Amino acid sequence: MEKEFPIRQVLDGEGNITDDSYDLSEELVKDLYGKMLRARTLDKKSVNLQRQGRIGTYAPFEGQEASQVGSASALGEGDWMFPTYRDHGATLTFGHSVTTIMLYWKGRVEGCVPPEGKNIFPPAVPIATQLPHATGAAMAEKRKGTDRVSIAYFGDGATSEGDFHEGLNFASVFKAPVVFFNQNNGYAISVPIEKQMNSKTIAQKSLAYDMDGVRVDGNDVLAVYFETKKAVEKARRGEGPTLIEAVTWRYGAHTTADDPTKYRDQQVSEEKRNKIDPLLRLERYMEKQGFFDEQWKQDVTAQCDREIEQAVEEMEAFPDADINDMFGHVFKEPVWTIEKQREDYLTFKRGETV
Amino acid sequence: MEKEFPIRQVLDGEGNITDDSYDLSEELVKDLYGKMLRARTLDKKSVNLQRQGRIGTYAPFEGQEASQVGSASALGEGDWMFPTYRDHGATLTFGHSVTTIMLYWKGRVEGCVPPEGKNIFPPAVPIATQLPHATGAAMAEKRKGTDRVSIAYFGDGATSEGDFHEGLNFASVFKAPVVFFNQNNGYAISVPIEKQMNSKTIAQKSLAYDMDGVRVDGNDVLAVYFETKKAVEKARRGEGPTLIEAVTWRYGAHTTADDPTKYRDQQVSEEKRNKIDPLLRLERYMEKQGFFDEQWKQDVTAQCDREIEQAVEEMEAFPDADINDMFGHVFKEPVWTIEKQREDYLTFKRGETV
Amino acid sequence: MKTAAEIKTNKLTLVQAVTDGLRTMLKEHEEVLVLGEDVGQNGGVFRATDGLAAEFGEDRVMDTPLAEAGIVGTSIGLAINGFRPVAEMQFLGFVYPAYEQIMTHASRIRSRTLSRYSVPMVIRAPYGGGIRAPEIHSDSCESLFTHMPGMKVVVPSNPYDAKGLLIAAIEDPDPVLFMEPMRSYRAFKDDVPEEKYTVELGKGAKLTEGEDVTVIAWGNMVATAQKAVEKMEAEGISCELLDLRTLYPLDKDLIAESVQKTGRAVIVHEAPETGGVGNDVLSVINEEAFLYLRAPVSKVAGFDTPFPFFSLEEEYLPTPERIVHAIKKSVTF
Amino acid sequence: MKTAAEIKTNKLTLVQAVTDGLRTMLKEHEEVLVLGEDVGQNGGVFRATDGLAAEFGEDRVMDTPLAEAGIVGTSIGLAINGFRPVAEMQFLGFVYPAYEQIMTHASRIRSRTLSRYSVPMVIRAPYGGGIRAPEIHSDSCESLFTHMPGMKVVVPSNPYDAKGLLIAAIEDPDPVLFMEPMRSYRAFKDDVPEEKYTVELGKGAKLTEGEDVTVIAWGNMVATAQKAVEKMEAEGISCELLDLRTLYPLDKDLIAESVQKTGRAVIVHEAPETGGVGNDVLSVINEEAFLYLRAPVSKVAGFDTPFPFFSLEEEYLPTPERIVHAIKKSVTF
Ligand SMILES: Cc1ncc(C[n+]2csc(CCOP(=O)(O)OP(=O)(O)O)c2C)c(N)n1
Ligand SMILES: Cc1ncc(C[n+]2csc(CCOP(=O)(O)OP(=O)(O)O)c2C)c(N)n1
Ligand SMILES: [Mg+2]
Ligand SMILES: [Mg+2]
Repeated sequence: MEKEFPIRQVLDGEGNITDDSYDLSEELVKDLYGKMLRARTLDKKSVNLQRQGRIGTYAPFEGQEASQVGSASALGEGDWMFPTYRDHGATLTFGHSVTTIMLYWKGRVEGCVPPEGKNIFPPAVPIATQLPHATGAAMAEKRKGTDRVSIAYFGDGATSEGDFHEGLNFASVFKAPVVFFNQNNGYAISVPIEKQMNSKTIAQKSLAYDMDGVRVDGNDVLAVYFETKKAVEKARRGEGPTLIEAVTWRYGAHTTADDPTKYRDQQVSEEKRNKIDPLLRLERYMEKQGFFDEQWKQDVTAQCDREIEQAVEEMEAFPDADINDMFGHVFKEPVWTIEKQREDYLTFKRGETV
Repeated sequence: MEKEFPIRQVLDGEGNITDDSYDLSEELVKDLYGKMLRARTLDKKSVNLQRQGRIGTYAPFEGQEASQVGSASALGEGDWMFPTYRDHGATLTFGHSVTTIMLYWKGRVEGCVPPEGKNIFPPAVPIATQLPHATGAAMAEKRKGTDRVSIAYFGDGATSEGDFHEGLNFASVFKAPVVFFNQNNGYAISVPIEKQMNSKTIAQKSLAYDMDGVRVDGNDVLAVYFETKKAVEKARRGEGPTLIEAVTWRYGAHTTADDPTKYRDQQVSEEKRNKIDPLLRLERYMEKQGFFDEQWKQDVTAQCDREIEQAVEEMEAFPDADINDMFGHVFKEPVWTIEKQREDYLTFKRGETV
Repeated sequence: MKTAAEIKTNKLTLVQAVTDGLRTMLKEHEEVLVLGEDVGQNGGVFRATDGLAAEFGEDRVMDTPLAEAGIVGTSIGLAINGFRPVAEMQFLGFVYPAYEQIMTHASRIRSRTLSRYSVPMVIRAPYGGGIRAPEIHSDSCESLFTHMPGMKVVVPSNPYDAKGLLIAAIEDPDPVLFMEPMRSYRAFKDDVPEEKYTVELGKGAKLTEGEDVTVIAWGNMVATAQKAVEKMEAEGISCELLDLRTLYPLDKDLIAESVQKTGRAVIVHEAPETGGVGNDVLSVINEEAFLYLRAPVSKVAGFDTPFPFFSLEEEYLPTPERIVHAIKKSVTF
Repeated sequence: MKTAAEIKTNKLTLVQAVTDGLRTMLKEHEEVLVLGEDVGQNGGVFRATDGLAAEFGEDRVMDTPLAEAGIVGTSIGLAINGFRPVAEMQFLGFVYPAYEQIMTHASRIRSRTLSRYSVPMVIRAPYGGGIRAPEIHSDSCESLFTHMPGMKVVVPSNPYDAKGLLIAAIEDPDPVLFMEPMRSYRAFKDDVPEEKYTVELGKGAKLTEGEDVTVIAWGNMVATAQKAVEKMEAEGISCELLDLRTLYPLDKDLIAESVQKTGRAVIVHEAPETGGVGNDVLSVINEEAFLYLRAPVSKVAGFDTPFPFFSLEEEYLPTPERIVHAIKKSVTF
């Protein structure tokens, strides 16, 4: 099936155009580069914050910026995003707040709340559960008669869960405007894809649903962007869902609690950094095109650093978690059980007798 | 995908050979015919018993005898069968007892217990749940180093459940010797296949797992038999699982509690009886071959009737359900909760005070 | 307010009252959608959605693929995006594949997002024994949901309540499991108002006033308990029969007041005794009526065994006789 | 019998004791298989299966696809066909997708087939709060399984019990949910015998003798309760601390005897209070010690809210102080 589903690429690791059917403006390229750098800055900072104990366990995505930024850039205002715990590059690009993303990893429920007007669902922790949500939200838009779409992010491991299958089947049956965006990084924690599935590609799983499926170089932000855009536009036209497999690589650990040397040779990651890195290849391309400029890079870098640092400050200055938030949002209308528990507990905390 | 997965057929509805690559002995044909007639006799009798209130709700399979008998005939002693509530033609052929099958529908747990030495799992009521079991049992045989296989039966509706996906994925990853035998009768209760899935075939779902998939005329007992045999033999050789889609039709209601006129034109069933019936086409074939003989048919019919009638007698003479069986098999070693409940209840029943 | 005479009523069975409730809400709110297996053209395996697809169109009363997690999962997506899905599980015993979607999403989304998103969804499911159904079909697993923060659980015992509670459940801003006692589906008819009305969630009903023992039940067990209560009255033992109607949150005041008065309680349910909702009722009594108790609280429940094949179901299900026995034991403790 | 001096022991943490128990059984019984997500080369996300794949081969310690229903479903197939699978759920909060397979099959197969088939399977799962884990990871949903006929539920609180109970669970002829308190995984070490031994399922342990109040806990809550009990001793209130160890079936005699003596009980658990196993313990007390009770049974439990994000988890989890408070209230009732 690798033949039926060739990996689409626009730009190879060396920054050479391998498919010249797209119009690549300097603006587009620089915009995507800037977004990827911003995502990477957030990611690296978060890993550091975790090491310093300033946030909890964190799930890094360095290496996957092209997949996340490219796909998110193809969306429009009002579309719906259903990310996992690792898709901060996507949510950020789509308009999420850095502070909010960091709060999530600081163990704060506020980290689940998107900026007003942004349809970003909280990260799905139970694997693959968000796929049916994306389908349902897309069915809702279709019913409302809008041309909005939803996009669900998920990993290679997620394809094994029943919810993957049910989400795709429903979407195909109801011709829901959804893009199922898979980031195939070859591993589900320690489990390599060969133990996860017998198929050589994830894209081919679309055949089970007579759904369009496409494989794309997930480290090539241009290819990801254009392929996602096609899928999004198709969905907007009412022509149903698409499964996109973005073949990528995560340099670091599964999470900061994980030790990848237990199950893979980290040397490979180092090699890939030089060979297929999403940012580097774009730099190489820009250089070749003659519009790369160190000063520009430094400016963008500095701007990203400032933004992220400021978000860290905001995160750390954020008021303490409010115990009332735990009790106060289980139901819209309070129920006596929880009210009683809250009162008893607050009374206890005040040192009074109940 | 209908082109990639053509419906394989050996014998058409008129009894003409459409694929002459098989050796069709009179013995084989008569044997399969006899088994199908036996299954149909059981089925018709059960529907009648239900009407007379002598058993409870029943799930008929008339029309699907070729699928069930053909596939089950391809199995060997020691193989494992994982049926649904509708696969009595298969279990019967594989050596289940008629009395036991009827007891199941009489609301008797004894209806789940196969004859000694027969690996027949109780009918799966929750849809698609048996697929992972078949995979696990097959993995067990592989581990033991035998060449035994397992077969799982399921309907078109079952393909929508997550367990279908997980069962097939595990089987493909572990190269388990399983045959996934789908009976596509076009309906899941009232829901037609077009609302169940967007794909035109079920066989193509095998592509998601790089698994062999085949589509077969499920009313052609010869085609079913030979295709299943190939899959079984492949599995025995250690070459992994196969998905078989047998395209068939159930004449009657989903169960005796269902009214098919609510959702489909029963006239279609009547037409199919004459056009694609599994038994009729075999009779036509035998006639054309010159070895059909009314007397033989009458003898076989009489024999089936006798056997089924005797089973009905046995079923009805069966000792009453024993309340101790309800309490006695939850755990191997009794636990106090259930023991206490049993004692209290039995004491209560004896009219004593607890 | 209309007077009783002005309210037009129809004689409906419980299942017809469910249909009526669905129809009422489908008419009133465009956001209400009905979805599930066989709910469309077929009108549901119990005819609970009979005629609704024809009346409101197949895009509002939708047949879905056979996948409970998919049904609930897509309903969640619909619910967070403006709709009010009423999803049917064909039988409560088939809700298990959807358990993850309900447990980790439907019930938590409001909490997780500080109310930015919410899931105004109803999951309807026929449940319970007594209709000679095949395996799994008769499960009563309410406590899997009463133990789930963020879910409400509702069970009517009669047609009037069925319509009123269902409408209240659909109007509720949060997810509700709505359990329909199959054995009561066509057991009797009530006068059911044609117009829209609600029965408040979280409130039980006192069906009989009594002095000696409080008998607590829900769903089909209300009818069973009623028979026991009548027998007891004949023997001069006066029972207060409570129909809980909502299992989460329980009607604490109703339970507390009654048991404070009678000092004795017999709880009746179909689910296995251990871990059953009976224990939640016990817990309320322990906290609210401890000093009033004159006998241990008694439970007449299903056994800690899988629901048996139907030849034994009448042995498994609480009977008036078992309830009578428990009442007598309690009174003579 | 060997004397204490002859029994070689190692100082092990709870998670190491789990590994030791698995190793012991993998060595002794060829039919024992370990399977789950990341249990192979990686040795599990908590290292509970560390080194086992290397020692016993990847066909006995198997990485599986990421699918809990698939893991349990294939384990059922393995179990009915001669093997003893020990399946890991990476966290108990991820068991929900497998709930259907456990509820309708693992737990019922013996019953349904009059013991022709049985499922000698163990489902291991880390559970509970206190390690600042992301959402869902900290769920304590034991009562979803104690309410399930045909399942046993076991929770060790210390390394010695962990190995002994795990071996007993693997040897048990029926399915067992084996819950491992994450917060206790590396909290302390015990002397754990190198050889095989079992701790009997269904039996709790009395950790301290006392007169005034019975405190009942399991898993990590035992350590928390222990601290409360010590504080109380210092104040002259004598507590009997019970570690239940098995949640189904409960050790009725241990609970009954203790509460009959003390007349007071405080039950501690992490799960939401409503529908928690605390209510099953309450039910045992109601039945076995009603006449001895001097105060309502008290529960210190999780709230009826989803387990919060970790910044609030210490507010959610029972603390020694909350337990002390409950003990005092009970004693002064
Ligand atoms: C239902 C469920 N099971 C197990 C886990 C634990 N877990 C978290 S991430 C992960 C691997 C996911 O792999 P993949 O889908 O490839 O995404 P990636 O982490 O590689 O981005 C696992 C097993 C979970 N979160 N949810
Ligand atoms: C998990 C689950 N959901 C729903 C049902 C109710 N139900 C019983 S049979 C059936 C339709 C099955 O259709 P299909 O798989 O095509 O098999 P068929 O009955 O046509 O042979 C449904 C929905 C069930 N048994 N299990
Ligand atoms: Mg991955
Ligand atoms: Mg079908």
